[in-house]
Amino acid sequence: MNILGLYNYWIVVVLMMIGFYIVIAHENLIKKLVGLSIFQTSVFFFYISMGKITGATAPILDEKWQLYSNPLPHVLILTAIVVGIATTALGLALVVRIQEAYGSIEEYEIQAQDTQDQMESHLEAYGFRKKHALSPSNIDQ
Amino acid sequence: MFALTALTLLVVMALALIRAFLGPTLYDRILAVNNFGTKTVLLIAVMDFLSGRPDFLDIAIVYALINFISIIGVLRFFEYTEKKTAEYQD
Amino acid sequence: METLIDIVLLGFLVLTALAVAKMQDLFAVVMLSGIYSLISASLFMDLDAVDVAFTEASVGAGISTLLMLASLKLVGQYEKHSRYRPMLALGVVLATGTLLIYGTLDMPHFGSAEAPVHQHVAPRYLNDSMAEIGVPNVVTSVLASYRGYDTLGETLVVFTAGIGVISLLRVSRRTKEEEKRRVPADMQQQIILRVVAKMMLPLILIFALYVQFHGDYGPGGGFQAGVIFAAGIILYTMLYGLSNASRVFKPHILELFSALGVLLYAGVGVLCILMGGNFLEYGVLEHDPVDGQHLGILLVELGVGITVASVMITIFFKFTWRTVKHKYNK
Amino acid sequence: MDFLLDILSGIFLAGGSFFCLTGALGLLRFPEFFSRIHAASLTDTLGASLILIGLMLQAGWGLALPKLILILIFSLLAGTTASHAMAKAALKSGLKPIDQIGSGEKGTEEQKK
Repeated sequence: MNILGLYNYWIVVVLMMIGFYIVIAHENLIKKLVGLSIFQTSVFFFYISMGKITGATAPILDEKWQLYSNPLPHVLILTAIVVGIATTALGLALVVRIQEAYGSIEEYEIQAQDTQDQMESHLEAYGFRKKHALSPSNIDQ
Repeated sequence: MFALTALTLLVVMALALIRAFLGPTLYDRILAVNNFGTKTVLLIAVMDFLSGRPDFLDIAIVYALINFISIIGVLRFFEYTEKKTAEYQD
Repeated sequence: METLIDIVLLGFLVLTALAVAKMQDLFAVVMLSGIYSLISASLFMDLDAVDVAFTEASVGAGISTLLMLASLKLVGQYEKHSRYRPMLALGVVLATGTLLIYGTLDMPHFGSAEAPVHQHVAPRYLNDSMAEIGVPNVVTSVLASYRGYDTLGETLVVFTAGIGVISLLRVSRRTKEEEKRRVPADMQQQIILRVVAKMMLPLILIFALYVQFHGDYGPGGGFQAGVIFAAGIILYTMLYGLSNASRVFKPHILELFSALGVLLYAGVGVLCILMGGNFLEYGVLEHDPVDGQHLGILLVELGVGITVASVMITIFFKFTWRTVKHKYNK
Repeated sequence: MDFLLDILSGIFLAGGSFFCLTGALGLLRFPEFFSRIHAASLTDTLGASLILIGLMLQAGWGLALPKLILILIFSLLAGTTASHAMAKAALKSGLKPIDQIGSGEKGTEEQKK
């Protein structure tokens, strides 16, 4: 019992790591955002778990109850959730724009296009004007 | 009594969750999500009574609403990716 | 029983997260993330955080899922078969996870009343807020009064995110007018759905107002009410088309209102200064400080509600405009 | 009187749990979408109503009672409508119910496309 008392935090850490894995291992930007929100939710659980007292009730005062859970984490997380959706919306808007600009939301494809653009501009700076020499079909081969 | 109901609901939620994982079509998943959502509403309501503070039923109402809205959202955004819109104009 | 529900729900969460990591169909991923939010909201409920459960249910399961679905329509449904090397990522994740679990070993046990967190500010909130603020919901009194600055900041963040989305997904006015005439109402063949939704819409909006003004006594408040109101309007938009919805909620008026909410919040603060108190010290608003606190909280929450509702509706409108545009460009 | 109410609400709760469970079993075990939606949504409506009525009997004359009634109305309206909409959308998108017993394989083959 001594060490099992921490089980809640451990599962929260597992959740956080799953979210972390999705963010770093997957290439798709939408998937990354979902992973980010899993990560975010696990942080919320961590805070709320800390505020919980066994046998207590929700911090809405009532004569019948004496012991209440800690209201401070609730306040912090409540606002964090709303800010979280605001940032997610911003992230989604960015993803939509990236899709329109690059035609893809896979990270490696975006990076490949960026490198290509960079190389072209470098070549141009050194006096090469042959843009078509580095068309995508040539790169793939 | 409430505890037993809550347990049954947890089992039901587990079954719906398995269906949501298995699929196979997207509509099966939507159905599972809907079923899961309604069971969550009931679980919240039962949990309120279990903890002896039935004044928090507002949350169950919000669940019922949001579940409905998100199911409609899935139907709306999924249906129209698959089909030409012209078919549906009356 | 509480512990059992807690463990089972956490198990559900882990399974859902693993399924999210594995699936390639992004529609399924988004739907599972909706389930994830539902489970996590039940878990918040189980951990006594009713206000948080309220917010997570309306925000995470509702608006967030809808926005993701709308953007999926723009970016495509399937994740391409990725060619990453998962072993490196797995190694990093395992190392970090082990370190974090090692870190938790020093923490006080879950649910213990002697934990340091419960010793410092919380007892004061719980013991004195009834006398100082006169609001039974301690979360509301901390949110709107004790930590009013913080909440003002959060409202500003929501407002800023709204501006960000507006500027990222801007549609020029001329094409908007052009498309207005051509957009057919969505889901026209779902007649039963449309009729039932029409019946439910007033109930949803009234319920949002109830949540807004009952937030002092039960779970609820400006954030939740704003999101529920927005969800009601989004329901209408999905079933009756954007043209109809934006005839009621004109985009420029929505933008005005999202600023108005922040202005109301900050204006109450300035009013407090003018009446001889500090910024956001509501006690000076009325003769009796407790009444003043009550009035201040009511106004501030109203400001939050207005901003959140109009920002959420605006964001959804912007995404839907993009999908409409996308459809016609194809 | 209280004893009687307890017994009554116990019966309602047990009945509701039973229907929810059978519905979920059907959801999991049936071969394709339309039989699943049939199993899930019908029992869902009945099970949810029974559980909510069981809770109402325990609620007493407080604010909880009208809220439970509101939940009941919502779940009756929303559950049935959502099921109808799902089935209709599935049918329109080309998912076909199995027309005969025994041709179950055909139905599942079609779904996988």
